Amino acid sequence: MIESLITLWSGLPLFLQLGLKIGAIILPLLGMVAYYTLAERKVIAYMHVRVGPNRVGPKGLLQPIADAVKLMFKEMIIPTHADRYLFLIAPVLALAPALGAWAVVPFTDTLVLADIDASLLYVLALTSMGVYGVVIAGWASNSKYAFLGAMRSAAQIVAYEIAMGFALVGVLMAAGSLNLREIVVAQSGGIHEWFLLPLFPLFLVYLISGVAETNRSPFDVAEGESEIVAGFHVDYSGMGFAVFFLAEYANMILISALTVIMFLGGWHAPLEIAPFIWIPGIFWFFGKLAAVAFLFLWFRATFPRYRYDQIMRLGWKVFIPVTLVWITVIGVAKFFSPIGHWFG
Amino acid sequence: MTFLEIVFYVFSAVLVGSSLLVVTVRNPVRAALFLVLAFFSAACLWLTLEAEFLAITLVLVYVGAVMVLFLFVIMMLDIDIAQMRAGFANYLPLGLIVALIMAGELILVMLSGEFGDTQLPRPVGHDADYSNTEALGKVVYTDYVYTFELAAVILLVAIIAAISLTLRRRPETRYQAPEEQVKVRKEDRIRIVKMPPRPEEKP
Amino acid sequence: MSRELLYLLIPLSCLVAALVSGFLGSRIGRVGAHRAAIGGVGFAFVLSCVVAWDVFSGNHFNGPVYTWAVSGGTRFEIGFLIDPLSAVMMVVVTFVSLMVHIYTIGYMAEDPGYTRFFSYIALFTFAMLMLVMSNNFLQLFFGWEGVGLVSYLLIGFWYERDSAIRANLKAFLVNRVGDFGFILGIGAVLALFGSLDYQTVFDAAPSLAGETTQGPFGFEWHWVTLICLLLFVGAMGKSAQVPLHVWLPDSMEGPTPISALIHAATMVTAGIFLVARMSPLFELSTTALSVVLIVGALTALLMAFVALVQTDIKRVVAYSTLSQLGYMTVALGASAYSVAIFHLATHAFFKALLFLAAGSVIIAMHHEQDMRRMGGLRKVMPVTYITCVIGSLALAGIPPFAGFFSKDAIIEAVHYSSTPGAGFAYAAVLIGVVLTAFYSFRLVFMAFHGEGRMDTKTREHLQESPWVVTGPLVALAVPSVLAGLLLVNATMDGSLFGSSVVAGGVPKALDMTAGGMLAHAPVAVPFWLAVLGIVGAWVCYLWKPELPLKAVGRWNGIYRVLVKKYGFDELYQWAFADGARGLGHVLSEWGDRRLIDGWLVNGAARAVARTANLVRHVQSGLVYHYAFVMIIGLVALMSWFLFR
Amino acid sequence: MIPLSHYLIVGALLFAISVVGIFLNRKNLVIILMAIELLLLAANMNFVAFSHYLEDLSGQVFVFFVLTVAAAEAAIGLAILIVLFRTRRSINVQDLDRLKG
Repeated sequence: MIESLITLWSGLPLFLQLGLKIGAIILPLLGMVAYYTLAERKVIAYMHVRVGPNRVGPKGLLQPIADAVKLMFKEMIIPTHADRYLFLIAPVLALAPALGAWAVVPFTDTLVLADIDASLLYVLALTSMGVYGVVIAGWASNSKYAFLGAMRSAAQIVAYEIAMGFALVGVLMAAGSLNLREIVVAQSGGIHEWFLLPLFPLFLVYLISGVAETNRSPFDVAEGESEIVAGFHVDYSGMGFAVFFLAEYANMILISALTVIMFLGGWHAPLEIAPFIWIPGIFWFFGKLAAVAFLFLWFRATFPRYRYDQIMRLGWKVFIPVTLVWITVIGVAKFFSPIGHWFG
Repeated sequence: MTFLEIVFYVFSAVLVGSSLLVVTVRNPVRAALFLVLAFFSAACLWLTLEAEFLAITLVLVYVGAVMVLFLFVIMMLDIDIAQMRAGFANYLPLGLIVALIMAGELILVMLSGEFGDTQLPRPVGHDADYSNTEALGKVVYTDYVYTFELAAVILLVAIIAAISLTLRRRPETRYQAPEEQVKVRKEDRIRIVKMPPRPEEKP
Repeated sequence: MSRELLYLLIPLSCLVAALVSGFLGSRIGRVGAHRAAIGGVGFAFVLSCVVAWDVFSGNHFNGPVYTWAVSGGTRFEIGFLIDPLSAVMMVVVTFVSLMVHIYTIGYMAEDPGYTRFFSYIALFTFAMLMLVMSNNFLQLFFGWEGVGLVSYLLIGFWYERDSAIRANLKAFLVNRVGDFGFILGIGAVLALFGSLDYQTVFDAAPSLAGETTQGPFGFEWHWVTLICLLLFVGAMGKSAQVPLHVWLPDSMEGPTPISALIHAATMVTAGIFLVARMSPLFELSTTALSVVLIVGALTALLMAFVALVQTDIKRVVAYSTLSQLGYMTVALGASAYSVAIFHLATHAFFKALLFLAAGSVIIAMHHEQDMRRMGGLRKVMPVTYITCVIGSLALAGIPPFAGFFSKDAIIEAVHYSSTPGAGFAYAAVLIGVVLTAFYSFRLVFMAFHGEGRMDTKTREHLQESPWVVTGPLVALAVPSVLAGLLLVNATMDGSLFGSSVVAGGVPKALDMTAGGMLAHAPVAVPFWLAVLGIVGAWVCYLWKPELPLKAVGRWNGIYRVLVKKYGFDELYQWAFADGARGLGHVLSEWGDRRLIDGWLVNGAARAVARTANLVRHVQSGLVYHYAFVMIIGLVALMSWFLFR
Repeated sequence: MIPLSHYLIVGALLFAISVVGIFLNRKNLVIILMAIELLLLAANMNFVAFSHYLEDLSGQVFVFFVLTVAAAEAAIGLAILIVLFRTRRSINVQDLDRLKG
């Protein structure tokens, strides 16, 4: 049975193999996004001491499906003086990098679509492209609210991308590799070997920057309802809006996954002892992912929104210096071998 | 036609086409976006040349940073597109002639036979465990270390230059100074004057 | 005491005296200054006598005492050559200098520049000693320029006077002409011999006598002739030979003591000394000797004529000095170097005497120098009168005074000389004898005899000069009488100067002794010529005083020529001063203002402005124009690279 | 297989296109800057291609530095552009003739 499946697989043409692999990653991912939205509503509701969606399906479990269907069937309005093509392409540009980055994410030691050499750089490159969707959407809408939102969002993303990149530089210095899989391998051996501890400042910076990158609360001035209605996608409706929505949540999950890989030991069990190592690595991976993803929701429910200048100050004047200092610390620590092993 | 050739020709076509559009479209925002596309295609072409690090860096630096900056500037500035396009056709003949001569000469050189498959055969690709990043890093940090430092200095200078150029102090803007507010004492704000209940009457 | 130290002390004591009286003059006062100067120079005189005695005992010296620099293998040294020639010069210089110092106390008593004057003359003595004691050309040149400098300073001593400033400038400029030739000569010596040391040069000279060089105007020049002529140009400047004599009469603007010291006894004889010193070189060149002879003869004759018509008492003496320097030069040209030095020595004594006597007269006359306002002074100034007559007799060549021997020896030497031009020179010196006697006694008769022609106020104040003035007069009168008698035998038989000068040329004439000459004198032509001159002067100025005026009336043209001194000054004024000014004007107007300023400087600026005016349209200021040009240039470069 | 000359021709075309771009958009400073970026990309293209075919990493190092310099240039260029716009309310190159001598 298994042999015949393997034979069948290897008999397929290359592009079909690739397509199937991509599908195998994308489709569950989209499912995750869908139910992440439901989880958000539920979690926040419980924090607000409410129930949340509970009408569609048992316990409201079909709510995301209903939302999707509704959005698909709604008319997509294109404003009169909008730049038509850009208006249409913007949501795609927002979603594509969020999905594309998954190509190099190692779920386990072997389960990775493309185990490429510079996968960390690849991730950085793709996440940096997320800003195009926002900017183009805001500009193409030909609306002041959308444009202002896009500008805010773009500036914010560019600012936090730098801090994020520096945090990742610290990680790659500690791991001695640009390959995500090797970064995880460098953290094997238990929770004390995870980069969480030696790179704790970078972990904080990365996590917070991740929140800011995805324009999530409390850094969601780009779509601040009370200020500029809904930011860059104020003129989007129907599928356009749905794709932006997808992109945002896919990005959140991606950031969570990357946090797990960079700082939380990936698929490794927290302790390399009996009960923990019985559980397969992929469960550990997704468990940690879920925990980090929960943080995003928790933040949203807890913190008040930052003012825009505070956001920029935090990014430029706090995070970037912190990361720079810690990169120096890592360099010095790696140079002096007695504590160097801890840094990978 | 191998997969590699398909990739090459497709991305080359996209590259040339998008760069043509960069210089001809009316709207500067679109031009910038086509430039992004051009960079992206170029990065893909570089991947076929086993320059993964540079390809990704190109995307990271240009697509992720420089072009965002361009877009920002274009969008923020209130540019009169119509005025910018005036005289577009006037220089077209001269530009075309110059470009054709240049391209013709260059291609003449390229096709002269010096760079064909027989003279300079494509090298056999490296194994899977070859790391372009590592190899490049070794060269950059050994043979070209001073040049590398120089590049770092250039970037630093560019940062300082860009900041100092665009830094604008607005004297009319009012700021809060919380630390000053906190430091305020009672004596600074009010003065208690002791005085008799009535002014003394003049004799 | 080693000899070097002894020699070194002689000039250095003068230098120290000069520095002390010059720099400390205001501190030590007038008396201190003249004591310092006289002490220094007197010490030098005593030491010079010791050295002279030592030298004539047979101890010559030649060697360096200090190496100043070595450049390209050539050594530049301070060195001394002490032989009879330099010993004689040293004694003469220091003796006359000492006398002048003493005399100055009286002469300059009321002058505000008293200490400065002593400093100058002590410095002069130092420079002159360096000149005569030198054993190489460089030190010679140092001393040469040193005396020139001090001469300049002293002629312009009364710098408030316009005429003094002009005179010292003239002296300096004319000397510059001579020095130019002199330094070229030194350069030629260095080029030919590779050394500046006398002995080296003299030793090498005979073997290099045949060397020739491509001189100016395409002529082949003998090196030695060239060197001698160039050096002689320097000597002409210093010793005031025609045509570079013009500075000396004017230098009478200086105080009388320096006229005695510098312009009679010492500095002007530097040229004579130079030629005598260089006699081994001059002997190798008949051409040079001939030039020397003719120049000397011309000077002796022409200047004697001018002396006839001068009315200024000092100028008469000055022109007689020029004439006598001509005699010395004639002797040099006739190869009778020792005779020239002999005359130099005797002349130094009696000419200094005459100058100082003239100075004494001038003091008495309250600085009135015109002889036409004098007369009858012999009654009030007996000492001055007697010494002046002695000096004049010596100058006129009346036996047995000093001048007789030396001048007679010169005349004899010329008579027997075989140098080309000797015949003319012989005639010139014979005529000169008459003239010398005439103008000498013209001075004596006009100043001391006859009726006083001065105004009454001056007449009432006439008195003999103080002892500091008359003392030197007496002291100088003694050698003026005796020097010839004492030295003539040694000079004539060659024992005086020995090998320090070449004794060639006139062997026969030099077989004379003092007795022989005295015995021969009454039957010789020169003696009677001198007597004729004296009698002529007596006739013209005492017996029939109206005669000169008649002569002037009859030969007015000649008189005017003489009064104008043959027009040398006017010629130089016209040719050099006005010529240079005119040339300068032309150059400044056409060369500088039109060509350089107008055409090159402003023209260049104008050209740039015009070109820029055209070209600046290329600079549109539009960046894309520049970019286009760059791109088109790139295309052109590529095309050239591809299709060449 | 793809010969080196094909890569080079792509580079040459890019170069020529960017030159045309400078000519055509002579008024718009932003587009000119973009054309210059394209120009540098063309050069980088050749560097990378030669580096691969000659198996010498120096070419890629060069590209690395060119990228650095180009990024710096873009940053400063845009900064100047912004200052320019702030003071003159225009980025029309034809208005920028202060360089005129």
